Amino acid sequence: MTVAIVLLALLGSAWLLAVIEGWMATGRLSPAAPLFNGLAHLGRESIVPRSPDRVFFEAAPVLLLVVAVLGMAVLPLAPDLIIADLGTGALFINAALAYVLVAVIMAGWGPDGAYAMIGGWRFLGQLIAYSMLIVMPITAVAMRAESLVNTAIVGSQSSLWNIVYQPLGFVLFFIAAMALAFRAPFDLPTAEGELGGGVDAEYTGVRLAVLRLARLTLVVTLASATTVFYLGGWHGPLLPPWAWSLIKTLAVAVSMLLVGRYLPRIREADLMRWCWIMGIPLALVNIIIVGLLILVVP
Amino acid sequence: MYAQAFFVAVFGLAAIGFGLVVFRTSSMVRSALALLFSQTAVGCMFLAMQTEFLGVLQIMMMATEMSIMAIFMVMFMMDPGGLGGMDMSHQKRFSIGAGVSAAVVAIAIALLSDWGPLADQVPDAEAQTRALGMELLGRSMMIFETAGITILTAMIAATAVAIPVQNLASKNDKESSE
Amino acid sequence: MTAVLIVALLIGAILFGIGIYGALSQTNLVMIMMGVELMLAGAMVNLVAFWRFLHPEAYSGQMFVLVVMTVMALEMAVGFGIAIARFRAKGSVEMEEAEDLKG
Amino acid sequence: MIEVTKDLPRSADGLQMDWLEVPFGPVFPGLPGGLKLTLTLDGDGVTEGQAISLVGVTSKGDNVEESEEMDAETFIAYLSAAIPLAPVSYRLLACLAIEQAAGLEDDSANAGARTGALERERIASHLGWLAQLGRQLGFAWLTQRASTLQLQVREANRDSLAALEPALRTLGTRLERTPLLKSRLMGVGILPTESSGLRGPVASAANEGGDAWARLWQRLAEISASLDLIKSGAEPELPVLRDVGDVSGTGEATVDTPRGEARLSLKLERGHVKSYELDTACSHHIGLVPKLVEGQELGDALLAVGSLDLSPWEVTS
Repeated sequence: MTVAIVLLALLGSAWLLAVIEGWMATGRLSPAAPLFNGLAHLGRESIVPRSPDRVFFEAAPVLLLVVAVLGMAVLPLAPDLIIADLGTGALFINAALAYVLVAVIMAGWGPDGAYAMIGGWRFLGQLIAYSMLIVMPITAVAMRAESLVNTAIVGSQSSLWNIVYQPLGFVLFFIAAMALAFRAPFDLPTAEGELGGGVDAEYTGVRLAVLRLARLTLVVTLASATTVFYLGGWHGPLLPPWAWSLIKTLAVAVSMLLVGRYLPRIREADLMRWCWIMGIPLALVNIIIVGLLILVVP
Repeated sequence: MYAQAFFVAVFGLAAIGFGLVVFRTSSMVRSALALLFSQTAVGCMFLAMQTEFLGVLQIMMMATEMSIMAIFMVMFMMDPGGLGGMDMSHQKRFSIGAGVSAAVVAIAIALLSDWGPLADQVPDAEAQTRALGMELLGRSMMIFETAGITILTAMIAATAVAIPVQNLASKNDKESSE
Repeated sequence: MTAVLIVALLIGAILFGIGIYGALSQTNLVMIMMGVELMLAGAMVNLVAFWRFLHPEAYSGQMFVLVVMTVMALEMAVGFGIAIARFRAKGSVEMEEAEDLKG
Repeated sequence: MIEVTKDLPRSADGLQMDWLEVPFGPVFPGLPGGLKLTLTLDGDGVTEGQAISLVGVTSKGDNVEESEEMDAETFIAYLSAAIPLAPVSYRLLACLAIEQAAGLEDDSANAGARTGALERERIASHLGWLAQLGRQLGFAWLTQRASTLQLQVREANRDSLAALEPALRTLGTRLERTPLLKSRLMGVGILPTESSGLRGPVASAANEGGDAWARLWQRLAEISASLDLIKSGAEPELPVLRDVGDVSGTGEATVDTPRGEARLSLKLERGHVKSYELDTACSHHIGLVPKLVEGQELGDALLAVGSLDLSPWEVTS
């Protein structure tokens, strides 16, 4: 039952995101468009490139989708609305999201195309930049909660949300999450103007539909993680817990999409430089500040 | 208990299967990703053996490590796509002998030893994580810190070795030190 | 319980054997490192099994696994550093072509 | 393996790797359609590259008459249709050249309207370039904004241009305030002043640093200047050829098109264009591409090519 509810919430959020994305791009609010687009993809011919690594080519979109769903499985929507409240939930989400890289590399290598391959390996470089900024802010969050259990992490924010308690960590995590979801301005692996779609370029038909869905789901999962780690999860007045979770998740996801619209794509070298020269020291400072706060403030 | 044995065996077989694929496929990226899935299966075995923290950590670390492995494979192999069907191995018989005998010895020891009374219960994941943390920052702190320093040293050393040499003299030095 | 321990140990042993085979039979430095990784994985399986079934109260067992993971990362970092340097100098990381390293 | 790698080219980092020759275009989201860029890629870096146009106009027409009847009007229509990215400029160019060949005096009555049309096209063309830049950078807002404005400007009269003026002028402020944009464009595609064959905005930007950032600002400044010109000048009107009759003669004209100066010299025989010679800015700029992309990262190389605002239609062959 819980599984069904969470999956439905995930799918619904992905659909809403697709509607909002379409709205931002075309200025028309058409709730049925994602559905029709998806169906159209199913109807279209699914072209396979000339000499693909078939296993990777077929597996990559599915793996991406599975990873996004697995990440969502350990995030609570409400105190008891969680598929698996693991003892190491905050670590598990890292583990699941690490496979986004694997999926992108597979999608890049599989079709045997230059654009896709460059896109896939670009994402490896991007990982070197963002991965520390995912892990380190979560460390600080877990420090405050004194637990890796995600429900305990939300519980620790009942009086004060982490976005106030550790704003630095929130900013770093938000940026890193966008880089992880390879949304603009971090869409180096799929850069439309540079690689003509990159890892997406060779996918058509059903596979493209799965890939699109997987990418939207990934955004929802990351937004949900941001909500759980920094925005107090289900906490909020009046409305029921699950509603708060969904509202916050959608707000974060939409802001991720919005930020990308107003920024040009970042250079890979710049991303790497800023992440390592500024991001990681800042993340360490964040850990130290949180540690001091925990010790000083009872 | 049977369930545990079942899952350990299934993930173990997956690990072995992918481990074999590593050296049997000619495509280098496949080889690296097969190793990744082998390591992931090992991580799942940890989970099946109720060692959640280590299992999740293994699964997480290996994704990145093996992807980096994959790009180095593509860089440094003659035939990364495996389309040429080159044979990239030597001293095959000796290697098989060594591998089999090592495995047989280890299996024999595993089978013949008296393992004594075994523990039925372990603490749950949360308690384990807490206890491991206490261990890391208590009795084993020295080891933990040493490991950290070693990683830092290795990072610096690897970078120093990998960046291009500036002049011929230092290049010769490095070659001889290798 | 013994059955699970034995199964885990068998799998560890076989992984170790495959690792040895790979490390000895491959000619490419990167492939050799893969063999080493598999050997370490086999060792880790054993360590976890021992911790779980023999000494669940001693967390230095888990600590040991963490150290092995560190060693894996170290091996990768240093190995790739050497591979890059060697490839830059010689254009190859094949062991057959590394005669100059013979003492 | 030594045998395999010893002949491979060495990258900048000293590792011998396989290089890929990858085509970009003629239909590529980040480049103007019709332009084919062939880049040799070393991973994410470009080691060499060259650009050709697949749709260029012919620079020289000798004995045009033989193939088809080319009276003055047809020639004007032909030239402006051949260059769909700047039809008005080339229409004007053809008109001027033919009028000069016919020995007509400069027409002060029409000059204002013609300048207005030219400047309006300049604004529209630069807006189109901005939209292209946005597409290349994945900067959706810029693409949307610039292409909407471009559509409105193209057919606008003075009043509607005046209504659009605030939007056009704030575009610059807005871009200046966009984070990451400056660091993305600064130092990309540097063309020093002494580079040969620079014309138009690319030439003016060479004095300001000569990178893509300078070219962006040069184009924005030109949009502003054109707005001022139109405001003080006459209502923009499409250039129409004055009655030249069945005259003969030779004429030469120069028009500062949005992409730089274009020259046309032609020979008129009894009101028919006998031969012509066209010299456009883009045919010079396209030759700069190999030097611009060499040794750059892929994204920077494409940006550098994009910042030239190459119109493959204007590349003469």
